[in-house]
Amino acid sequence: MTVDRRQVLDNMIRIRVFEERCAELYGQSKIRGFLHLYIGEEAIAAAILPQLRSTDAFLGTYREHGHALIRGVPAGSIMAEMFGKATGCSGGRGGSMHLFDASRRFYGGNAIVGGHLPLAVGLALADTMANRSEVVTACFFGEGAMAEGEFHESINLAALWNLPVLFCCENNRYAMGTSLASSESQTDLALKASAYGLPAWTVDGMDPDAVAAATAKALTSIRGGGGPVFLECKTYRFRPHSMFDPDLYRPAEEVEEWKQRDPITAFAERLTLEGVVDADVVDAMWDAARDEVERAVVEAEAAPFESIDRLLDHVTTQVRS
Amino acid sequence: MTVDRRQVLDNMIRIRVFEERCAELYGQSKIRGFLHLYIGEEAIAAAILPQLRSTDAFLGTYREHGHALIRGVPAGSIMAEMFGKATGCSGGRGGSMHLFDASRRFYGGNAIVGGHLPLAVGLALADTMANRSEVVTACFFGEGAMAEGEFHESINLAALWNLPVLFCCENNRYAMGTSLASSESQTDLALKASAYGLPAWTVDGMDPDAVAAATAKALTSIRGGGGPVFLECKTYRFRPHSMFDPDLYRPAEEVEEWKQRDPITAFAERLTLEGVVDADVVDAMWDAARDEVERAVVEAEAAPFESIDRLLDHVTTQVRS
Amino acid sequence: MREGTTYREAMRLAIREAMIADERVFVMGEDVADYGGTYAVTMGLLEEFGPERIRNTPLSESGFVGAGIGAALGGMRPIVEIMTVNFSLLALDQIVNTASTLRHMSGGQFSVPLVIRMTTGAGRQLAAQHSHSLECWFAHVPGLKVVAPATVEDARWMLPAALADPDPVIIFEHSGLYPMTGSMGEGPVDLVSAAVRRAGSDLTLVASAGMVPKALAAADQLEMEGLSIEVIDLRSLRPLDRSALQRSVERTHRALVVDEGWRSVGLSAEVAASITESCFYHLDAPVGRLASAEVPIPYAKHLEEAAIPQVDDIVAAARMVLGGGMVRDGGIVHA
Amino acid sequence: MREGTTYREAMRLAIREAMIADERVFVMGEDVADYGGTYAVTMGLLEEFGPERIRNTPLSESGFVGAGIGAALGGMRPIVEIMTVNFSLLALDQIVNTASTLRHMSGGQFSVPLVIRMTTGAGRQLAAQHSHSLECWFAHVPGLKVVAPATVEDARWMLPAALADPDPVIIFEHSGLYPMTGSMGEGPVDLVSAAVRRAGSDLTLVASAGMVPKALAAADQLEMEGLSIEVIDLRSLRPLDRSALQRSVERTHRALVVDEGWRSVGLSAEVAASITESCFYHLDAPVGRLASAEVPIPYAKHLEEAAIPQVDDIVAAARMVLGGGMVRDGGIVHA
Ligand SMILES: Cc1ncc(C[n+]2csc(CCOP(=O)(O)OP(=O)(O)O)c2C)c(N)n1
Ligand SMILES: Cc1ncc(C[n+]2csc(CCOP(=O)(O)OP(=O)(O)O)c2C)c(N)n1
Ligand SMILES: [Mg+2]
Ligand SMILES: [Mg+2]
Repeated sequence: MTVDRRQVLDNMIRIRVFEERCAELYGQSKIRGFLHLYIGEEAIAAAILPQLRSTDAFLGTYREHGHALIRGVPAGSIMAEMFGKATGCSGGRGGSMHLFDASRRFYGGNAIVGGHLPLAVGLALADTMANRSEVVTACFFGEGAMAEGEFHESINLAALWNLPVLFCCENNRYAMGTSLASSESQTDLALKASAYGLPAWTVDGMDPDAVAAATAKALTSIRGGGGPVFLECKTYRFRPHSMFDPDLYRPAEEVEEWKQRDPITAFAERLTLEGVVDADVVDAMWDAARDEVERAVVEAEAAPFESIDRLLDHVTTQVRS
Repeated sequence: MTVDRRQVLDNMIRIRVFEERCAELYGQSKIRGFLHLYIGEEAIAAAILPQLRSTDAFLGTYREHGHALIRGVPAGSIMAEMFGKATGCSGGRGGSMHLFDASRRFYGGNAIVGGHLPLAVGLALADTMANRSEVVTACFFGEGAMAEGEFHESINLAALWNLPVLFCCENNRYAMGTSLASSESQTDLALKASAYGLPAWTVDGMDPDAVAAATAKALTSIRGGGGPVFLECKTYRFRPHSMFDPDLYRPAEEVEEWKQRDPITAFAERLTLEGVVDADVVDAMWDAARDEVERAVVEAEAAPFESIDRLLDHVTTQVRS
Repeated sequence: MREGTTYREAMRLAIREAMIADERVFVMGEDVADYGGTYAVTMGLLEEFGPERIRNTPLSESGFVGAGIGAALGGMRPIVEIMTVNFSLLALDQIVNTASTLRHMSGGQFSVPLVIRMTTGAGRQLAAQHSHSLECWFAHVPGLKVVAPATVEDARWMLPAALADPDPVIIFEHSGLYPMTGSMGEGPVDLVSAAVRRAGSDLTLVASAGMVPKALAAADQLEMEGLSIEVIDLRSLRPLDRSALQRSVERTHRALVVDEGWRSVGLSAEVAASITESCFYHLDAPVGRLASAEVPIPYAKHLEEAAIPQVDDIVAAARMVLGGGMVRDGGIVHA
Repeated sequence: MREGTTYREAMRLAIREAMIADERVFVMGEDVADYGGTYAVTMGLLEEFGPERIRNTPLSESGFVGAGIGAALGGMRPIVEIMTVNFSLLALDQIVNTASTLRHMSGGQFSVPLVIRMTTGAGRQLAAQHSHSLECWFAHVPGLKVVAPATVEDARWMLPAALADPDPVIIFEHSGLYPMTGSMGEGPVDLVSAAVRRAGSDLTLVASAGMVPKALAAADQLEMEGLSIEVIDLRSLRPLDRSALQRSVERTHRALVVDEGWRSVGLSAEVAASITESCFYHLDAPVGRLASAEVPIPYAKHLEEAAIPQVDDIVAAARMVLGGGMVRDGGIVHA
């Protein structure tokens, strides 16, 4: 599958605009709880998600607004969720860390680091056992998750059973304030993953073209029955871990250096140089993204809160009468 | 450190005789609960444990009679433990799977597969932080444990913090009825371990000389501050997993083939050929081992049961008055 | 000819029937295949259904329980076997943080139709790490359903009911009950109601799983003293059938709860509290609790037996409640 | 000048003092170092004690908790920080199968002088996977000691007592209490007794951790109606100070237990059962239980607040108990 590079740029812009607005809304107490921004890392979701089919399954972490958006969850329903509204994509129960959309095979939004990896194995197992051919389960996680036992158990199961899983590691170099080097005895993550006997590659996660190309190769292999693939995307988060993080653990210069490599700026320049877009097109993208987000905010504002009478709904399937 | 090869042979014989008697005693209901025999795997404990110092720490699995014996726990107190007697090395509370001996830094006997690996990391950390130099923590586990998340987390911690741990994998090819190939996507276990960035070697676990040599090298490196080493010893258990196992999952011929490689027979032959021992010496070893075990049985038989009034002892440190 | 089936066979029959009826059903766990299951429940099923559907897993409790959740989300009907509740401690993140929360967190979009079977209980001299009775932990968690078959009939029929349920159901099989024989009955059974296993009018004895046969034996013994004991088998630990307890105690005015788990903050506390709440003005004595001594289960046979409620202990505790007294707090040390 | 210290600062001071006093003491956990601790409890300690003793760990709860047990066995006095009780589900095997059993299984040869600190509680819109109150699970397990500081004084002094204890001690810090200010007192404090935080004669309100300030606020409100409410802070969840509860309820004849955990098979059940056992013939009404609604904690603020006992709910439930009625079973839905 070839990706539409203009669409990839547009995807990145949409995520950026959406999340910058989220940060503002957090400041205004419209959004509460934990809020983890993806700003700086957009190239990954923007280049991978368009290559997934609607029949594929997708799982993300608590840093998943961007993924939800590109997977097609309407901005308004994501925003409503973060406002805690009944019309949110999780009925107001989940918030920022737990966006879900069954109609898009989007299985969340998980706030336990590594906790969704076994689910990915199971979803791929179900697809395999039900002979749903060429279906892939894509599972995104941070490099911090790789130290967890659940990573080890899951990737072994997937490789052992040759399951169609794309393991996508978003290596932004920190797990909260813990650097990769203080977390993993082996910092070459693709090498580490390859010890499980599956193809494992590293790409520059700031470069959407590189991410898209590696993904295309991985998906072809997985869809063809080649079993799971591990893809490390090297990236960086420009913002603190969450809105609570004082960001004391990394030098300001390091953050600045990485910001110089802003994937949106760089990719827009590249596409402009190549004549794929021009300044007007890019401006229009920003404008459209702002429109989309403002409409989402208006929608979220206007949406109703869930009735407290329904507090006990959705615990088990039987709804209270 | 050089090992005394005669002692290694003697060690193997002592374990074998002890455990064959255990099997009989199980048949007579003197020993109950789970009983996991090490028969066939003796070369490993016999060649490694003599190289440990009394200051080193040791941790084993539920298949640890041999290890306890060679570590120096008196046969009588192990036997009494399995008889459930008050004089047992765990006061009758532990049984076969939970032999302990604080005076010998023998930290058990653990019945949760992989559960003792984090303890090994912690013990080595304590030795390091307390500047007890040249002290090693030796931790034995089966190949089945390597699929557990606790393995992954522990070996990463040990390698990351450069701790003095000898990870000794007793790869007997089965975890209960599950073969290595149906458990690990990567069946080359040393390769798998090396991905954590520590030295990882494989040796023939049926050959005490090979085990001893690799161990000596590993211990020198660890004591010298080189960090943890992973040692895979390829072996085979001649008996079913436990006394409950119908042993349906492996062909009888496979078991027979391995029995042809009985480490005791082979090593006795080698030492005889090399003139290190002769038939009389070997016979005397068997006799002495039988004596030792019979004395242990008599001692265990004669020992008292714990009073039921002391049921609640040892739950927390405060003893009931 | 249905008499004489064992609890183990009933369980196996239930699995087999479910697998024949619905190809989405499969079994996954450690040594369920070639080994035939640690407790031989799945013995023979590999030959019939093959390794895809009788699926052996590596030792990775968190991984394969989570994979079961994922497979359930993906449309399958997995039966995940955790060898024993002791090892489920490695999988609790998946069970509590994922299986029990997904429906709610997603605003009702996702069901997790997963069945987890595991053995529980002590009594076989397996010592502290292999003898837990932690049903109470699971019974605490909203989003889970928790059942404990204590009869051959429930061993036969709870599984199909669990598989038909759209939510995660945990089935606790007591390892001591596998050889027990009895009638399988005709089914179906529900997963929510308690059962009166023996009617009586002087005292309500509440038990579950491995304690049910002991409670029945104690009731027989007390009958010889002219006492009429009602025995209630909880069957479902979540939800608890509180009205069945209430109905019984309103008649008998006295209750004793027997639990193989530890006493403090365990199942017996909830049953006692619930009965007291609903029957306070009917009670002639405080609800008694007889639970395991608060000690990691020791290996030695006499110590293990002393730690776990035995028939004689139940008889003694019942007499205490009938005398209006309080069953001694803390572990009972047996004569 | 000791007034006005926060619970967070008190905790930090306690850690710092312990580390100065005993070089065997060290802190280990996720982001305790450069980040300063998720809740900023260890902020600044890295600079003072260095990375060996303020030891950052990878994300591997089972691994580093087990390493803490091992280090304790090896003679150190580790303070292991698990960020929140939610993640402790990944470490329960180590805590329950190892830390709590080692002493017993070894016939008393080994102690595990380990302190585990973790935060608990909801109230910050962190949703279902970050809002558990699972203290009751730990309080069920023999071999563990479990405490929950609800005051600045206990935040300051429970840690040294825990470090002096030869057995594993779990300290539950309520995340909502960190900014609370108060007096640290002079210490020491014990780890076994409950404290009467407010004397009264009409009703005993029992609470722990984050529910203590709410219970006190409710008591103040009820006082304006002329009702005299005694508030007991459990402090220690294992062992429970059953005699303190008994002494109070023998005087007040009525009790209400307030718990942030779920109701069924939770801490409130044990407290209610225990009080009923010891005070049955003194009680004028069934012991009331007010606990969180049986639902994974939802994100939306109004739903989360509705799920957790609030001051008004406590007031209403207290009136109910004082009227001799039963506090409604199951989750309370707030007006
Ligand atoms: C099991 C678990 N432990 C700890 C946490 C707290 N926590 C939340 S995010 C995070 C860092 C994760 O880092 P990484 O996997 O690299 O993802 P990133 O946030 O960098 O995208 C931590 C420690 C958690 N949510 N789950
Ligand atoms: C966590 C856990 N899961 C399952 C078991 C049951 N069990 C006991 S031994 C064993 C096999 C372990 O195999 P391996 O590690 O290879 O050691 P071996 O028995 O071959 O020496 C299993 C599955 C257990 N004790 N602990
Ligand atoms: Mg990261
Ligand atoms: Mg093995």
